[in-house]
Amino acid sequence: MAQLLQHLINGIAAGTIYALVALGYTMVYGVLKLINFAHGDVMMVGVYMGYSTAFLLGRQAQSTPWGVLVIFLVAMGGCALMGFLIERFAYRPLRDKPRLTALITAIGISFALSYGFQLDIGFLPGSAPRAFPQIIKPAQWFTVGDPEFPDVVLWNWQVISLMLAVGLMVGLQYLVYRTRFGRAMRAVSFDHRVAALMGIPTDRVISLTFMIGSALAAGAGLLYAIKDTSVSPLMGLYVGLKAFVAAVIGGIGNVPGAMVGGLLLGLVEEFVVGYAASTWRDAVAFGFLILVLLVRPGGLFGRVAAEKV
Amino acid sequence: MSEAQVKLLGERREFPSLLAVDGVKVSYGAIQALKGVTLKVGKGEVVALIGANGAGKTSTLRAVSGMLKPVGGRITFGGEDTTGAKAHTLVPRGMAHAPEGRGIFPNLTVLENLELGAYLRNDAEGIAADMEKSYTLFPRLKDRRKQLAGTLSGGEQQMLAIARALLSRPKLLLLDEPSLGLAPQVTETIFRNLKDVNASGVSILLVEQNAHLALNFAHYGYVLETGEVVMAGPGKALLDSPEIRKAYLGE
Amino acid sequence: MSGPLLEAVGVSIQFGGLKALSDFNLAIHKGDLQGLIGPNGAGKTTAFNVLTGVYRPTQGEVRVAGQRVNGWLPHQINHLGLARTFQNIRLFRALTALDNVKVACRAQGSLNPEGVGLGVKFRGALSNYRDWWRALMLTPGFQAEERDLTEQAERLLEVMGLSHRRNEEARNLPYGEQRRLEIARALGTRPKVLLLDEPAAGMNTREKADLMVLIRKLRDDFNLGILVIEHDMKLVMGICEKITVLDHGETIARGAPAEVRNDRKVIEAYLGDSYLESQGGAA
Amino acid sequence: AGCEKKSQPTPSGEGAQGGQAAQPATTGGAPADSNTILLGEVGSLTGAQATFGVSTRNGIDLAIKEANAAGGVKGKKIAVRVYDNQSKPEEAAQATTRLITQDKVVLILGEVASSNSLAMAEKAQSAGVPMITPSSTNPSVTEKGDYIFRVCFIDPFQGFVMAKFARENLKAEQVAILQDNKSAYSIGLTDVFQRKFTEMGGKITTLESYSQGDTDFRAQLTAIKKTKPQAIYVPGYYNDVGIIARQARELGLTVPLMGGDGWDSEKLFELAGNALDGSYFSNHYSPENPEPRVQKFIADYKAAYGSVPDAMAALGYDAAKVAIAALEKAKDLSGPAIRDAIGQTKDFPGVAGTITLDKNRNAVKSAAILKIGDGKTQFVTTINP
Amino acid sequence: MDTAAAVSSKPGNPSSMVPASLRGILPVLVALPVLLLVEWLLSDSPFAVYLLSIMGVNVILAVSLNIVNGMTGQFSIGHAGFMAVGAYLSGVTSLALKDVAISFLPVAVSDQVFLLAALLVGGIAAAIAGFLVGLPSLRLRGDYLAIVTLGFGEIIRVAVTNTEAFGRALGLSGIPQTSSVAMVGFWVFMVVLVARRIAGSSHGRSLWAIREDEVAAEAMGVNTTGYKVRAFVISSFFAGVAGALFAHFVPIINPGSFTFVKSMEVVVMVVLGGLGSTTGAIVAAVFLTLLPEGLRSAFAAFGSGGSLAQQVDQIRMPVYGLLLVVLMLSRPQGLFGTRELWEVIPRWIPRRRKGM
Ligand SMILES: Nc1ncnc2c1ncn2[C@@H]1O[C@H](COP(=O)(O)OP(=O)(O)OP(=O)(O)O)[C@@H](O)[C@H]1O
Ligand SMILES: Nc1ncnc2c1ncn2[C@@H]1O[C@H](COP(=O)(O)OP(=O)(O)OP(=O)(O)O)[C@@H](O)[C@H]1O
Ligand SMILES: [Mg+2]
Ligand SMILES: [Mg+2]
Repeated sequence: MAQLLQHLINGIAAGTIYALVALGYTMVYGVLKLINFAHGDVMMVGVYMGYSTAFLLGRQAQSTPWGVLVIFLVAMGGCALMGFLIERFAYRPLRDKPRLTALITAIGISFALSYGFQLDIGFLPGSAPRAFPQIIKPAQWFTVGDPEFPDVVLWNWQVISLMLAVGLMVGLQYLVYRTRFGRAMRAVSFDHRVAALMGIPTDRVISLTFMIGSALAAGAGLLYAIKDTSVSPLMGLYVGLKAFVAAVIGGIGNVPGAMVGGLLLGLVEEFVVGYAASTWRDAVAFGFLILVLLVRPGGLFGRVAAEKV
Repeated sequence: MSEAQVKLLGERREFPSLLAVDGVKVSYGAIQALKGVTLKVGKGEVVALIGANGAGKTSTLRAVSGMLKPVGGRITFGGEDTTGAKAHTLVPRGMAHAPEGRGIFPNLTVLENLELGAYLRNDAEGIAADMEKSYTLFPRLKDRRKQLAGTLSGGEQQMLAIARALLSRPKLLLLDEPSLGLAPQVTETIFRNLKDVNASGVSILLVEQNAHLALNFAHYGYVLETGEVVMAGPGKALLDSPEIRKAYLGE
Repeated sequence: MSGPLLEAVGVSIQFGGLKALSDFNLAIHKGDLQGLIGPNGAGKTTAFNVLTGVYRPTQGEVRVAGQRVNGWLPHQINHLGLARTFQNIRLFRALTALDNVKVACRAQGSLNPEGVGLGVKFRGALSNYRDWWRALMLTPGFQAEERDLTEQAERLLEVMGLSHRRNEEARNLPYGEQRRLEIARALGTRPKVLLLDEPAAGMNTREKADLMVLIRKLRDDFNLGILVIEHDMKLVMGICEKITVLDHGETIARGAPAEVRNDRKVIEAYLGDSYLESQGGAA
Repeated sequence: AGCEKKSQPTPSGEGAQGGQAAQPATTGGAPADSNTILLGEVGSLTGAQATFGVSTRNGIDLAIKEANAAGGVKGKKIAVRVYDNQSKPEEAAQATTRLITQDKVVLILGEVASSNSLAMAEKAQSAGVPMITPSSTNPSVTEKGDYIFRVCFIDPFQGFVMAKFARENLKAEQVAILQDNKSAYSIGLTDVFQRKFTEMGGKITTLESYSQGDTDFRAQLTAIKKTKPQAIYVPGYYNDVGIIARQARELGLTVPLMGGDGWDSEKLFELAGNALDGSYFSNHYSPENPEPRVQKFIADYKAAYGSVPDAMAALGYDAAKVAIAALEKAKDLSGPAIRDAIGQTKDFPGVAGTITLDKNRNAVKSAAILKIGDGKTQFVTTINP
Repeated sequence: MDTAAAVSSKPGNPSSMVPASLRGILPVLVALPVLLLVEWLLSDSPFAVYLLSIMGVNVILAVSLNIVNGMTGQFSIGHAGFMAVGAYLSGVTSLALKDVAISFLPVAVSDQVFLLAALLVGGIAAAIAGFLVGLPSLRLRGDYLAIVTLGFGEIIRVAVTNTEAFGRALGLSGIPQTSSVAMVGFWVFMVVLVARRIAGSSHGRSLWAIREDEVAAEAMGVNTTGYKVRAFVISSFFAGVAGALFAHFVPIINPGSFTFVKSMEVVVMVVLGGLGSTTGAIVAAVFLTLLPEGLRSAFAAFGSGGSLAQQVDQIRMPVYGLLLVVLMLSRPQGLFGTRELWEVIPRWIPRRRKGM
């Protein structure tokens, strides 16, 4: 029983991260219909930015509320800028070209970032993982059994991450469906040329969406690094992939879908490892994805676009 | 191509100038779609653009509304040079374009489509009033307010496109084949409504296959052939011209 | 067999709460030239979609060549002899005009046995793979077949007056020619019944006149049954022998052009009063 | 086993056909001038195992520099051409082939990961170029043929060492295992540990797996915790182990962890914080070893690369040293001569232990058991083969 | 006569001098001696052989993926999975048959016979997997199909990692190195021939039609699902063969070689070559295979001493990534668009003539 509870906590905590990364994926996909394969790597870069900031702040300052805020702001701002640049120079020129071409530039950027950060030249960190500082002092918020050697633990950052994720999801959902900017985003996503005829500054909308998506990636990445206490150049690769899977499970382009998809994926993986064979985790995760898609071809929350003949 | 080769029929009524297209050239890669089109639309004027398939009517509208960047020539709108300006910068200056193929947003509801038409406006009341007005123009849209625009019938989509264009309160309305796929009654209604719209001071540049309808409606008309204006004149004068009757009216 | 080639019996379809078509009946025989009209959103295109298998009817029955085809896939229905064009042109845009038609020709050429049951399916699959094999090995029979196809397709282009465009990509054709290419392509499947969805849309008056002649000619030369959706009354009234009028998914009138034209309900729902006036004036 | 039967005839067959195709036939690249001896190295400089590749490279680099400073070999300077294999076997095979045929190296220094070394060994063996792998511990690597050597012990030994230590020194009865399913090394150690530990009367409570590069191990650890083990054997690489340790403590799992040489890195302590205090791992060497050559190596390495050398660096250094010694000793620079010279390596004083190559071309060495405490390792004991 | 011209103007068809019954196999008859000659010429430069082999494998992968991604317009990014199936099953087959030889044949020939058998085993197994993966394409479109193919690829990889018979993480080693340039070349030749012949046949047209407009294709009587599945089957058969060849010259395979990164590499080749262009896929595959090696040579000019020289080999990969971006930006349609080499080159050379 205690174990079940612990698995539940772990699964939700892992799923939260998938969900957070998936939110950014989904945002970008939502407007550009582009699987932004570099998303995970942008996240990785964001974490390194946060890492350096924490390092510069020093041990004392980094774990004060202000320090944490600064770390998050620097990472998110830096990534927003990077997202802007990537969109501006690698995706925008290809906007009216076949969709796959932008996918290739995304892959190129992903390679450049993930391999580039393995170099040991200049400011680049080299391939070894680094321990990410505990900027949020871990505290047990709930335990079952002996508090020294608890059977079940719930940590403060687990709750904080989840609340942040839910908050972000609600905020994004509001942004997309209730604001003018959101309406513009959705218009741009269907046809940016016609959207421009409505007076929507499409370039700006797309840039902004990218910046939001990248900032989200950085934020998610920091929470991820706090949770798993390390940062490495390859961290973006698999989290990126899993987050993409989560987004698809939920219905890509759909904000609550990303959230639910992420949590489900986290839980499925947790329970496969906990109660079945841990070696089959990835296979089960993808099997779950395929199953969901076969039953609902547009993902859980997605709608297959009604195409009228 | 110089003006000299354009066959002019009749006298043009004077309108204060609003849009002037001067020798505009457009190409799609190797294909040159417009070889130098010159035309004018005055304030409050309705101008029709007719021509065979592929003559370049749509391309002209696209160049005017900023969807395409001309490779040559000049476009002035409301006294400003807008050659090559981005589409979204023209909307606040009073340009609205209901494009060919309608360009509705299929996964948004009818209502959201209409709201996007008023994207740059901030007067909630004005918008609400105009919204009501479009519902009286096209009652069908009111019934289908909540439906996804992509599942509307062809004609309904056309209505939506026009209504949406009007919601930005334009000075100049560019319409690309508004009667395409519409029931005769609806076509008639739309043109009647367009008359009212025009009467309220909106200029219209209209592209239409139905030359009869268009020239009857327009103050002035231009005939486009393979990317060039070959003939121009007041609507009625064009309608009476034997060449037009033969080429476009099948007589 | 003199039964109808295409028959709809009490067909209805519903999208969510919207009944797009209700109790729709229709019979097309060899040599028929019928019209289907109605206001925008009446359900005309939906009717085409149900007949051709794009949508599955919620009620009623569709029969093609005497076969009940509810739930069949569009290509299977097509193989029974039903072909169509689309309201929004759907050509294979990057293919040449000739290839557009050849795609359709081929599909008919290598017809597989239709039907259910494992045996049939298996034989179908086998013959499919044999077919591929022949293509890979360039067997003489296959080469002859390809030549045949090209000839067929070229004949069709000629009939539709598109021979001069044979090697141009479909997307580069002017609108009117695209419409005609769609018809040529549909004919490539060697249909018994042809459904045309607003074939004259986007054409000018003169082109429409040409199209009228063409449609009649197709019916005669190919011995087809034809059903046309069109908003141009001159065209519909000019060529159709029988017209069905839909409104809100319901059939509100049916009969010869003269009857329909004077039907009060049709005038109210669709034609409008001014139509009568203009008819008085022009015709 | 007897799998050399078929791979043997290939090179000799070709040799027969082309006569002496070896030296003058091809031109390829700018051959090293006659004053240098060119060695080749293939390493994972990018990809999942990059950190080991980099350590190894540094170790080799240091050894070469020392040798050159001391006058080189046979009066010639030594140079190394290093290629990256992105931690992929096909890239390793390609790079090896390139080293052999384009760069014409006389000897190849191999990889950390056994699967990559295996790919290299196939190529080196069939070309008749000797190869020394510093730290691939999978037994199958040197089974590829008589040109393939290694300067480290092999998985079965290391697995056995830890099983023995757990059973005899720690007196553990119940041990859980958490293995890296993506790494042959980890699976190899696991298999041996599991067998030996059970033979010695212990019990494996559960066997859980993760994949290299994972960062969340809570699911496995929660499952392990339920089985109440007295220790957990985690034969993985340090970059994962550091995180595993933290998460284990976080979940209230306080028993010691045990591991192998993959743990050895200064970075381990940074990653794990003090979560590994009281844990043990087996290693090729201990930096605490007071022997002057070891301390000198550590000092030089620190001076050159700014960190304490880990086992991979030490083994890279040793491999290069063994290679250099063999080159010196070999009667000429032909493959067979160098091969024979390497094969005769006996009681060679490496920084990671004294190296004697057995008839299977594996180093017979003792293993050190190190204990972690306060962000440092302490030498506990040596276990001999 | 118009039609005859149409047929012979189709590039890739042998001239009409050849009797119709021979046309099918003529290219093969011509190619075989050429391949054997190349094999003989290269017999003592193993690096060239290795490079040519890996290039050949990449060409097979790219051309075969192009059948699904380029011609049919489906979006598959799980090609490495099929490659893995082919590699492992052929590897296991060869390992099992290692000590067997056909006594009445020379060793080299006997080796090639066994190799061919192993390749077919790998190819057919992959084709079966392709059939299974093709099935969801009945229901899924676009990016959703893509992620499912990716998922299948990963599942295959996990399954392999957990199978004792496949050597788990260590993989299979000791597979006989029987692959030869001639054999690789033969399969390159086969896949190109098949791709070209499909493209030139009515089947190819049906695939194009599906790519252009599925609804219309279906309405015109094209069995879209059937065609999609068959495209998957053919494509994965060749991917399987490519994997099998790969296994026989590396000659060690492990799951790390078949990750989704590998799949992406193949997608990159296809898109860079121009979706739907067979020759484009070939050129892109060759180019992208040589690129890292070329960078290596270029960087090697820095010499082999000093720490920068040791770093340069790592700089290869980020540079490769950036080059992809630059290439795509400068030729967004891919090298050849949907055209083939011989349709493109005339456009490049006589620029002037058109105007006159
Ligand atoms: N996106 C495009 N790419 C390439 N060529 C184009 C494109 N759009 C139009 N063209 C070509 O430009 C020329 C003019 O086209 P345009 O659409 O302006 O004509 P139009 O008068 O509107 O014709 P229609 O009556 O068919 O709508 C035609 O030859 C057409 O083939
Ligand atoms: N897939 C669908 N989902 C929901 N509603 C649909 C769908 N397809 C059609 N409809 C609705 O069914 C009604 C009939 O549409 P249909 O396209 O058949 O009209 P139509 O008679 O062809 O009109 P038009 O002349 O304008 O083309 C419309 O109100 C449309 O909104
Ligand atoms: Mg137009
Ligand atoms: Mg319709």
